[in-house]
Amino acid sequence: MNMAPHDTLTRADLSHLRAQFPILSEKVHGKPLVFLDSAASAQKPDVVIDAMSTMMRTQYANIHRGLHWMSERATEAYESARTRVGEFLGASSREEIVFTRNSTEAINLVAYSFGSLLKPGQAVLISEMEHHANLVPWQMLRDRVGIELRVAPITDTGDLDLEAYGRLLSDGKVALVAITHMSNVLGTVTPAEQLVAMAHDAGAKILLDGSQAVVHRKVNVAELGADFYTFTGHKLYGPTGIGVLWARRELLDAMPPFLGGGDMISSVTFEASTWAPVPAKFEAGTPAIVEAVGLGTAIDWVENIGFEAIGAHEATLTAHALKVLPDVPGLNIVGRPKERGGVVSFTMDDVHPHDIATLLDRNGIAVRAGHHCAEPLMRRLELTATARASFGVYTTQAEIDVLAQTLTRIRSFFV
Amino acid sequence: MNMAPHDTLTRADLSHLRAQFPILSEKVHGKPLVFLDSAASAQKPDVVIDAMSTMMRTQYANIHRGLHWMSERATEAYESARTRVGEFLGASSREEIVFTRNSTEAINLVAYSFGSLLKPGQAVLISEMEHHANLVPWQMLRDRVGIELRVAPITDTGDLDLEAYGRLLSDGKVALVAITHMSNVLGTVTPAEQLVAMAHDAGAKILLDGSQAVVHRKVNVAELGADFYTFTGHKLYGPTGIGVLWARRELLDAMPPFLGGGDMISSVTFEASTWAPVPAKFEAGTPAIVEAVGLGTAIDWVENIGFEAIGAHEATLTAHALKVLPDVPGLNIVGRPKERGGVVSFTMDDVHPHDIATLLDRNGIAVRAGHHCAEPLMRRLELTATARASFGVYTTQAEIDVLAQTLTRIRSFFV
Amino acid sequence: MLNVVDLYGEQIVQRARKPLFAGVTEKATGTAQGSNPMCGDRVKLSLRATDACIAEIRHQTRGCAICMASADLMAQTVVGQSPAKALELAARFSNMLENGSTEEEAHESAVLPPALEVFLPLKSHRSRVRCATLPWTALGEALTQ
Amino acid sequence: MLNVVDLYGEQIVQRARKPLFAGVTEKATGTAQGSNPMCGDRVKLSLRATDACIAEIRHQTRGCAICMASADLMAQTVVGQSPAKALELAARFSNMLENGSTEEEAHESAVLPPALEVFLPLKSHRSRVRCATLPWTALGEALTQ
Ligand SMILES: Cc1ncc(COP(=O)(O)O)c(C=O)c1O
Ligand SMILES: Cc1ncc(COP(=O)(O)O)c(C=O)c1O
Repeated sequence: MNMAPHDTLTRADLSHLRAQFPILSEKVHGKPLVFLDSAASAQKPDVVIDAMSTMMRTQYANIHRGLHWMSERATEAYESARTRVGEFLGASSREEIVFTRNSTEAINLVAYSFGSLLKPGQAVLISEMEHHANLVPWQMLRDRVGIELRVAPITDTGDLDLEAYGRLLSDGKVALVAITHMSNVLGTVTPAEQLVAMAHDAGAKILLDGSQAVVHRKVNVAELGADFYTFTGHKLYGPTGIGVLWARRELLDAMPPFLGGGDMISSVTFEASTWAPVPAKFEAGTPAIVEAVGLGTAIDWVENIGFEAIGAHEATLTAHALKVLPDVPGLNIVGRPKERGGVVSFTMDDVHPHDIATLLDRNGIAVRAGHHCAEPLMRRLELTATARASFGVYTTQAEIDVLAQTLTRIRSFFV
Repeated sequence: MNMAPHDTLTRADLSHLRAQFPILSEKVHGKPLVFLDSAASAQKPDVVIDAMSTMMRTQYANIHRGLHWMSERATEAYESARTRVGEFLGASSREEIVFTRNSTEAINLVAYSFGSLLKPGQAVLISEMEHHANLVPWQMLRDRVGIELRVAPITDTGDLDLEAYGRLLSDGKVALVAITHMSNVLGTVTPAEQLVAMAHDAGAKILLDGSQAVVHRKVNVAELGADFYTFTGHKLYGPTGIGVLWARRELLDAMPPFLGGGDMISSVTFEASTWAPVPAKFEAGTPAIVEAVGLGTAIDWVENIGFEAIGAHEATLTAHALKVLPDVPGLNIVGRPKERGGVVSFTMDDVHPHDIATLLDRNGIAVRAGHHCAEPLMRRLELTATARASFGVYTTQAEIDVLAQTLTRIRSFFV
Repeated sequence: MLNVVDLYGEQIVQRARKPLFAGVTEKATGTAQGSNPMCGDRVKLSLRATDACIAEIRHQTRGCAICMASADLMAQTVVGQSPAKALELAARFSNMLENGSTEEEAHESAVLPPALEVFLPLKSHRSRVRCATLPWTALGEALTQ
Repeated sequence: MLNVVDLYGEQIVQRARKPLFAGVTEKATGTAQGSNPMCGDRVKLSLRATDACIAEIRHQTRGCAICMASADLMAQTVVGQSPAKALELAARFSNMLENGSTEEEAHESAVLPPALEVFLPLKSHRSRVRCATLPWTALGEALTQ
């Protein structure tokens, strides 16, 4: 990939870009794959796959503590992935980056470790549109520690209800806000700076679940002013098995470790152990070495395209989808938030989302259908399921047109 | 790899086998790589690397809940890796296999989840030769829950002291024994069946840390009679980022979940959630999909060679090492256990293990030096560090000879 | 052209649109509710049966076409049969969809009423199998109360 | 032939074998202990100093050759220097080994006493850098008590 960053992706850029994703030339049920399920997990460009293979073929060993060449090279590769992630998020130091398996583990780490510092009488505030990953860990914390779990409602357009958010913060009992930076169902991009400022005014720390957001826009944790930020490698064109927790250094320093084992200790006796400095304190055992290196490569790849170009491309796609999909008879777009990323949920009268997904699949088109790991949000929307099309940097307008045409045929098949 | 299982590896088998590990033809400091650090992490055969690449190139999507072809194929691949692991361990059902990041996380999962069912007055019994991964989580549990942590001593040969083990079990307070199946420092293979029987007689459950053992011998959890068994993919010629917890179904059923998030729930409201059946209950969020598939491939590869052949090969190597290394002036073998796997720790008079490792590395030979994440064992041995050579299925006698010769030169350089 | 293959056959689409056995059984001897929290499919069954015969069976289904049609074709299949026979069919139906790997194998191994064969193509859409088996799971419950 | 390159030069091996500054300083004004739990290296330092001058400095080191030689060459380098100068050397030494990527760069950027240049090859063995800097960390502590 030697495309210079510029503002939007030309047709030539796009086909150059698509050529880097081997899977996009696969056929499904005899039809060309139209992959509109990137919000669940993105496809991987050649460079990421190659970086992982090359490491395993030429420079692999366990990291840290190894005094030999292979181990030193692997350690360097792993640690420089950490540096890349730190730069990517605008962290003030690379030590603020903790590698986890995924976003889910990153949030659970905070719920266990930071959560163990909370006391009954304190509260954690989430929102009505959270992914289960940013909901269930807080329920489990509530049941473990006896804190209160508060839920900020959303408006009918699918935006966070800021007034209610403010009210829920006002008694000063909220110790931590944990809210998504972008909804995986509605596409809503939440007003993160404002949420941070209001949380801090109320004396609360704030975690932003960036699993969807980092894919679509430049995130800078320093500018956001957040306290915790999480994301997951596989949605950012990177490997499975690797995720990221960013947290302010002083919070990481104050938090007790989460998992115990090798590499997270400073010294161990049977009586007691002392902990290694962060981030090692939070990375017990052999990490996902090759996957971290793959994620570093994915970030290089994404930044080489540039978020101006990615953002512009995805905004064009989303606008196009919001223009053509409502022309499909019986189709209803779910959520009309003020600011949104490349995710569009919809339902169709007389056709269940599962039937939509299966029939689209029969025509080569991959979308997701169900509750999208956001059951409480579904209940709020009075739906049991939606179909969801989500876009990646490789998605084309033509693919969205094929989606709309096929949906029209599916609908006429059923009524 | 189309080698039929047979009893030992011929020279031709071995060179065929080595040819499948691209990294083994790399040079280090201008010398051919002699990789004697497999106990820290094994190298990966072509088939494993290719299985991962191929999946990312042709059949990748997020798993579960996806109704489209790519997702169904990926789910199938992931779930059939689970089936393979279940067969590999002799589990009574595939649902008893939980994928984790590594052994460390598997043990922590038990410490958090099973551990939360323990009460002050109960005890966990470990041994003096545990890896930190099977020690620190129990210390943390002790400090969280108020249980007692007991430590079974080892004998001077590096075997578990069975009499003391029996005594420590005798008051019936031990709820869980957690002991290694093979020491990563001494090579000791513990008498697992006996440990299991004694634990059960005393009313305790037993976890075996199989991180080292599964690499060297056929393990069958049903025959062992154990309650929990853990291992880690990267030592078994598989990828990083994937590990395994096996546990009896009824234990998994009784244990509360560890991490909360997507895929581990049956239904979620803001008030409460209900859990999915095992193993999903313990696999929150997007798992290491590609890595699980890589591990399945590694297991196929290992079983195709067969543990008779692997065991015989490694026994020959170990016997050879134990014959030639003591001829190196000033060299002391650490531990002379009754039964051992392909791991040999040693020290040299007048040369610190770190200097040994660095000088071996300068000559292309990778060994590990340090406390090997087993500080309390080092203290028991009255050492601060050892050097450790460990063997994989690709190791040759000639490599061990090169090690011995180079050690002799290093020693004469220092005295 | 829309590629629907044989998965959404005439029968399935018809029954999903206009179920013949929708509703509630009066004086029911057994009722059950099955639901799949993953997608929100829900089947409420009510039936009146003696040891010898299921005299009436009705369902209220909220779900996808597969689930709806399966509930309706199930009702049609088991009405008039003995509960024992119905339970046997339930087991055979699940077995047909969940095991065996090719449609051929399944055809051979399971002797099913021809009306239910419309679900065979589901075998290559494993993620949808539960949609079709849900009504049968509920039937098992309603009959063994 | 044993490939030792320049990492274990004459100086390092000699000093590791026969340190010239081993022992304990009488009437010490500062003492410190540095240890690296990762490998068990341990340096005990004792020194007698005024604001103007480190009059005597001794170490008891248990560790690898690099650590031992570093402690000894450090003692030789700082004895007679002012504490301020010694602290500056400590910072420069760590900086030389921990930053910069080529030996050339390091040579240029840091003006170090030639006796300490024997440690430069460590730059390509990052995992061993701490062995060499440990005595200097202890020195910092002993001087700022
Ligand atoms: C005996 C033993 N237990 C546990 C572990 C931890 O394995 P991992 O780091 O993959 O979690 C190791 C490997 O270092 C080991 O040798
Ligand atoms: C908003 C949001 N949060 C969290 C997650 C969980 O990500 P992972 O499954 O990789 O942990 C997802 C992805 O499904 C998501 O969309």
